[in-house]
Amino acid sequence: AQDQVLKMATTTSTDNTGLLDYLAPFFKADTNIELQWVAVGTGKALELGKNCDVDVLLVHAPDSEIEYVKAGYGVDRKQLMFNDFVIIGPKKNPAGIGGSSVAEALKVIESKKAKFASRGDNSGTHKKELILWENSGIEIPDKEAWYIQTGQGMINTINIAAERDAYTMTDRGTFIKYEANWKGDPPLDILVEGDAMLRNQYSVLAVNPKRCENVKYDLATKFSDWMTSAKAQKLVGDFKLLEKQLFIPNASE
Amino acid sequence: MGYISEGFISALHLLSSGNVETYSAVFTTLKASSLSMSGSLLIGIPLGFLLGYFEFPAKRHARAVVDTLLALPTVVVGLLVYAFISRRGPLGDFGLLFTVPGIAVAQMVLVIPIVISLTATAIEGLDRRLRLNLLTLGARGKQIALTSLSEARYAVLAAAVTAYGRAISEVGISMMIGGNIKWHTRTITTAIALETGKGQFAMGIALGLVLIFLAFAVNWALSVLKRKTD
Amino acid sequence: MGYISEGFISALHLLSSGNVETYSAVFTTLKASSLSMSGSLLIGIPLGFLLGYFEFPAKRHARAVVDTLLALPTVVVGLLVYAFISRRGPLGDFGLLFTVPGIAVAQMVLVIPIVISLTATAIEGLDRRLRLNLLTLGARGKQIALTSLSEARYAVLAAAVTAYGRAISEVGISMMIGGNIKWHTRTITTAIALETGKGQFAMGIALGLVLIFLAFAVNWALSVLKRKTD
Amino acid sequence: MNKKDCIYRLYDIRQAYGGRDVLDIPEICIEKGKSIGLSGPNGSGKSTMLRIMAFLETPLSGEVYFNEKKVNGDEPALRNQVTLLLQEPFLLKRTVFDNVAYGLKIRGISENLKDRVNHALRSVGLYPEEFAHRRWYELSGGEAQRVCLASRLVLRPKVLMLDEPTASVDRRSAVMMKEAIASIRQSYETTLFIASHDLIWLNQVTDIVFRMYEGRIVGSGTENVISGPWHPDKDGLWARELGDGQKIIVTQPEKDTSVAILDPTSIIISLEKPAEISAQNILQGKILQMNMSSDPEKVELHIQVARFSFTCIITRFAAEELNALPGLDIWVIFKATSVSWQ
Amino acid sequence: MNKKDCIYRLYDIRQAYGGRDVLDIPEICIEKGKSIGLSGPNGSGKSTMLRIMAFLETPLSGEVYFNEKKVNGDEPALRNQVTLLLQEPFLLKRTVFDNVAYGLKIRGISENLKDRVNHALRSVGLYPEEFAHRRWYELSGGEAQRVCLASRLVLRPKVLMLDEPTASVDRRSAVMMKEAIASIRQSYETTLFIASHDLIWLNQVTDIVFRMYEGRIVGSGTENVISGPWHPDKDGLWARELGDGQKIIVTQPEKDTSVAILDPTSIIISLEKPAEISAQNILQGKILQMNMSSDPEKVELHIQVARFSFTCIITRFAAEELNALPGLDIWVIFKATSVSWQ
Ligand SMILES: Nc1ncnc2c1ncn2[C@@H]1O[C@H](COP(=O)(O)OP(=O)(O)OP(=O)(O)O)[C@@H](O)[C@H]1O
Ligand SMILES: Nc1ncnc2c1ncn2[C@@H]1O[C@H](COP(=O)(O)OP(=O)(O)OP(=O)(O)O)[C@@H](O)[C@H]1O
Ligand SMILES: [Mg+2]
Ligand SMILES: [Mg+2]
Repeated sequence: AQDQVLKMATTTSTDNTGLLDYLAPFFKADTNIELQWVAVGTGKALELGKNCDVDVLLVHAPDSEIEYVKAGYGVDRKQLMFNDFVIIGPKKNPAGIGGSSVAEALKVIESKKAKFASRGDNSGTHKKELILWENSGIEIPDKEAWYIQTGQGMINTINIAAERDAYTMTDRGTFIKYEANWKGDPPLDILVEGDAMLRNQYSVLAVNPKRCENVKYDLATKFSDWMTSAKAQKLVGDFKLLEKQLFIPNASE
Repeated sequence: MGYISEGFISALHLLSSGNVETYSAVFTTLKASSLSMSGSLLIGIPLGFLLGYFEFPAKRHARAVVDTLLALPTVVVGLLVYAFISRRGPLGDFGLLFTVPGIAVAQMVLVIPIVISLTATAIEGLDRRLRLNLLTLGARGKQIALTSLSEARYAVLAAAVTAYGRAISEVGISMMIGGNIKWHTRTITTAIALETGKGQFAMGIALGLVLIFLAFAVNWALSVLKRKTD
Repeated sequence: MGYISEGFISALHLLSSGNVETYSAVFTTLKASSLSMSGSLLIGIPLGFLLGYFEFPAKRHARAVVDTLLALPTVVVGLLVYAFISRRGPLGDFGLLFTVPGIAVAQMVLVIPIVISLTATAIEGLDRRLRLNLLTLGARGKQIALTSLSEARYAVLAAAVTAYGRAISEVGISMMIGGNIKWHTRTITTAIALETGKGQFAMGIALGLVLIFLAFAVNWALSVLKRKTD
Repeated sequence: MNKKDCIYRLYDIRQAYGGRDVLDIPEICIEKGKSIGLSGPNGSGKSTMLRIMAFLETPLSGEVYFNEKKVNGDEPALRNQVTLLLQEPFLLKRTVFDNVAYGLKIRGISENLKDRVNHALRSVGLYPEEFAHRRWYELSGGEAQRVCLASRLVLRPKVLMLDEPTASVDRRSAVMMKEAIASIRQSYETTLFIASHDLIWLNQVTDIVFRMYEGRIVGSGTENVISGPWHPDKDGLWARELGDGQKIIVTQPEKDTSVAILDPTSIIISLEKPAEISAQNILQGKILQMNMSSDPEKVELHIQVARFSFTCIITRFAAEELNALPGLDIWVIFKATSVSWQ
Repeated sequence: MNKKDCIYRLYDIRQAYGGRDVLDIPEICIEKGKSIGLSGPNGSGKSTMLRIMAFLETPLSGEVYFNEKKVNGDEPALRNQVTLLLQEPFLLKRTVFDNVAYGLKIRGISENLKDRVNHALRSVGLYPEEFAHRRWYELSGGEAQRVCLASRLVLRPKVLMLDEPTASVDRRSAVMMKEAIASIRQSYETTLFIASHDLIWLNQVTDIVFRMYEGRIVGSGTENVISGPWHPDKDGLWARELGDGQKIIVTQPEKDTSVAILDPTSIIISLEKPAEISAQNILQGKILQMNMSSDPEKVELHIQVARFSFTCIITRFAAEELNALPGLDIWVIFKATSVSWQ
């Protein structure tokens, strides 16, 4: 029989870390379905789903996802795994932040007008950052000179932070890659980690087959079933980038 | 600086070791650019001839419009074409999204204005005596067009080379319409964007060198051809 | 399809309401492209003249190299220039990274090959009699160059227009070198990329229209100028 | 004019460039198979007239009939029967052979292509073995001109128009061109139009030569054309200064810029200045050149008077009587009334 | 040759294009202020020689001395003193005025610019009021040619070279050009080189005319140039067929392609076919044209024999005796030994 093809839109982090390259062959072996994915920002991934151009979504912006399902664009949202965000900054740490409280760190940054690089691209990471400012009781410093809105992907934003001696927030996976690019001696270090607010939840959604007649809902279901299966969850837990675990499976939560 | 030299070494390695991912991207790039170039030249050269050869009242304005289209950013072309070929767009049924022919169609939108504008300039630059001579020798319609283009062959070739450079090096369209799907629609440029996005600058440079190598092969072949028709 | 009409309306709105973010991006775009175009024409036209006018043994190869550079992807140019002007690069002390002049420098790398290649083609397309006539009238060096360029003025203008289209529409360089920093180095194209990445396709189209509008204004002005020199 | 067998009839043709009138032909009929010459000073409209008759240019007003059919939108088809050798030679960027073969190829003629091309080259004095493979720029000025002519001759057109075909062509080639033209006329009944400043050559290849002046046909043959400005002289006559103190006296013109036509046969030549004579014009000049005339019983003299060159035709007998020879100082005599006005 | 006051001295100049030899000048000296004509068939190397002397082209071998200094890398500076009107007219894409002013402007001459340009235009018969503002394409062929000439005259160069200046120029303008050339010679002691097929005009504006043939200077003045192929005839003499059964008989040439030179004064004209005469060549021909000769006591006849045109110079007295007139059938007589070889 001919290979069946499932089209997925996903965020760049799952692709950039190599997780999907690692999972796809197992999925194929188990179900005979070929997974093809488009790695874009979460916002764009959701838009592609809206236009029925993909069958399934793998994204990490829980609030938007819930709204998306409510609006009838997506169905069967299931959570899969999470990793965490960290706040990084120059080795010299000019503002002197540290520890595990995000709110404290952000307040110090704001009061000292220390440079902070924001992705400013409506990505899952950016949305998370905005929530962190809000939860820390700080207005989004849109027009402040020290608040650098890059409108770019994570790696580029980290690079800009490094060039500008700025702090920034990143997912751990990207930071591990960044560290590796610098052969373990990057100009930026992790300064804040471990806060419960820093959890980064990934979920899978099928595109609503009632809106989009062409989508392969059956394949999408097979994919989300497989991803939440014990086998796949173990694979996710075993996935390592540069010897470090990146994602913690939590489909059962 | 380090990653430039690193990139050089990686590029040699990628090509010599027959890296399958690289070769897949090379073939996708070649497929998309050959398709889009054939289409663009077939459509753009005749239109460019018409724009350059004939005098008509709105000529100046037509020219300004075509020249403006040279400034179409690839992302915008990507978006526009996406709006048409997305499932919910008017041409959704052809299933062009995330395919190589889809990339080619969108690249044609990008590249046809270049071919038209530079072909028109080439034709306008021809000796004024050519037109009268062709007419009085009895040439008509297509014959005039073909002979004029052959008289302006170097400038038309330059139009094609410029268009080719634009098509092969663009990334926005391949990204948006192709989707950068590994083994299927990943071109060299989207692969570069991916590697750069990952912070793998040396790999980005390496792939860039592969692309340049490809372009050089094409241009060198053309320059040999050009000498033959001299 | 909806995006397109929505984008149209947004574009009008952005321009008429004096949206500050849009105008900031427009000015950054104009600043970067004016800088890079002046530089590119100043460097590219003389080099293009030399390449087109003189016969030398390696001419064919020089030409193939320049034509190959037309296929430089913007990301690769961005990476290369980044390697030089990053703080750890050899030119790091000038502090060009994430500045508009930095964007302009990198755009020049992208655009100079276009200017050289098309100017050379323009010069090669000139009447063979021109060269001898200028020599026998006593013209030398710069005078020959200036008169030849003025004889080929339309084709040289076409080179400039093509280069301008490329510079104003590129995104990879502005992204990489400019950093797309809001209020500072965000150009229209990086803003489009950002909006598109967010899934705000209508906004992307709207900004694209703003860019096209800008390009049209420039080309229309040129076409008026062209008629004057006719 | 005779209406039958006119291959061309022009009515009221006018042309203007940038607001300047450059052509004005009220009515003319050209018979099939004739060979027509056009002469006249630079800018008198010869090339313009040829371009219009070759359907390369549409006149501002007026009608062109070709083979008794009004030309109206069917120029492209007619251009297959009419070909014009333009004044400025121009070759396609290909070999000499391909240049000459071009017209045949676009007509779809492939039979005997090589023979026809070689024959055409030979007829303009170029050996095919030596020239056929040359590229367009590997030719001297006169050689290029002759390749252009060959590319027209090879077409065996119904109407062949040549604009200055002998400019920069050597004397022997001019003789060959004359023969080639005669041969194509004889074989294919080609109608010919030839514009040239080489009047002697032109007379040899044409049946009649139209003299053009400021866009008009002011006469035919070897008439002397005397342009103004005219100004009133004594006795109600008008005069035109010749610059050396001498002047031409004529009857009253319409305008002071009118053009006077003087028949070459109405001029009398004398070795002495005649004492008592009624003719108003007695001008001193020198014989520059003597040529054969179309009438074998006559000869044609070119006489320089001041900067002006008069053509006059006298009988062989008169020439012998005068012992006319180039360099001879003589007197040119004609009546004020012998000019006609254009 | 005299070494003093040579503005040009050429030694052993050779040029070849694509392997074909096109010029071969062993040694020549041109005196300052002379006016030199070049004539010869198409492709004989006239334009090539002019281009080399105008420093536009470097010969394959040989040396050019200009003002007794060897030309070697200083061509750009010398080009300010030497200007060549190229054979094919070409104008810059600007107005007539700007075209004529161009050379002055690049020399930095702005004084009296307008007067000088207008004067140059007038000297070639173009009224500045009518033509100065016209654009390059708003001209007839002859007008464009004359604008090109004006753009050279205006420079008042030390050396003025003109390649076919009268091609497609009307008769009256040719007379004006003659005067303009005379005036520039007189005022600025300009040395002139003029290539032309219009031999009569050329004789009037030059001191000496070099005849060129296949890249060589084969003679000067009005010599008849008879090219081969020669083949052996009876009595150890050689012959060249003329195509109509007649042939030219000469003494043995070096090669069968050698070129014979026949002095026009060594030809005898007769009305009857002479019965007993030692001369080997007795050819039947017809007088085509009679012209003034540079010697006022002589006249120049152009006689057609088969396709060949002989120039012969006879005294006025002889011409009167013969009653020579254009159209007259005569016999051309010369000895086999009167040719010299090139
Ligand atoms: N494109 C043009 N625009 C404006 N005026 C023109 C154009 N072409 C020709 N003329 C003018 O039209 C008139 C007629 O030109 P035409 O070429 O017919 O003359 P001609 O008799 O062929 O002259 P020549 O002997 O110099 O070839 C001239 O006064 C010329 O200046
Ligand atoms: N660029 C070239 N390449 C090859 N051969 C050439 C080139 N230019 C001229 N020739 C050849 O060189 C020879 C001399 O040409 P040149 O132009 O000097 O002749 P010319 O005496 O000026 O002839 P014309 O009377 O036709 O102007 C000719 O045989 C011609 O075919
Ligand atoms: Mg003309
Ligand atoms: Mg020549």
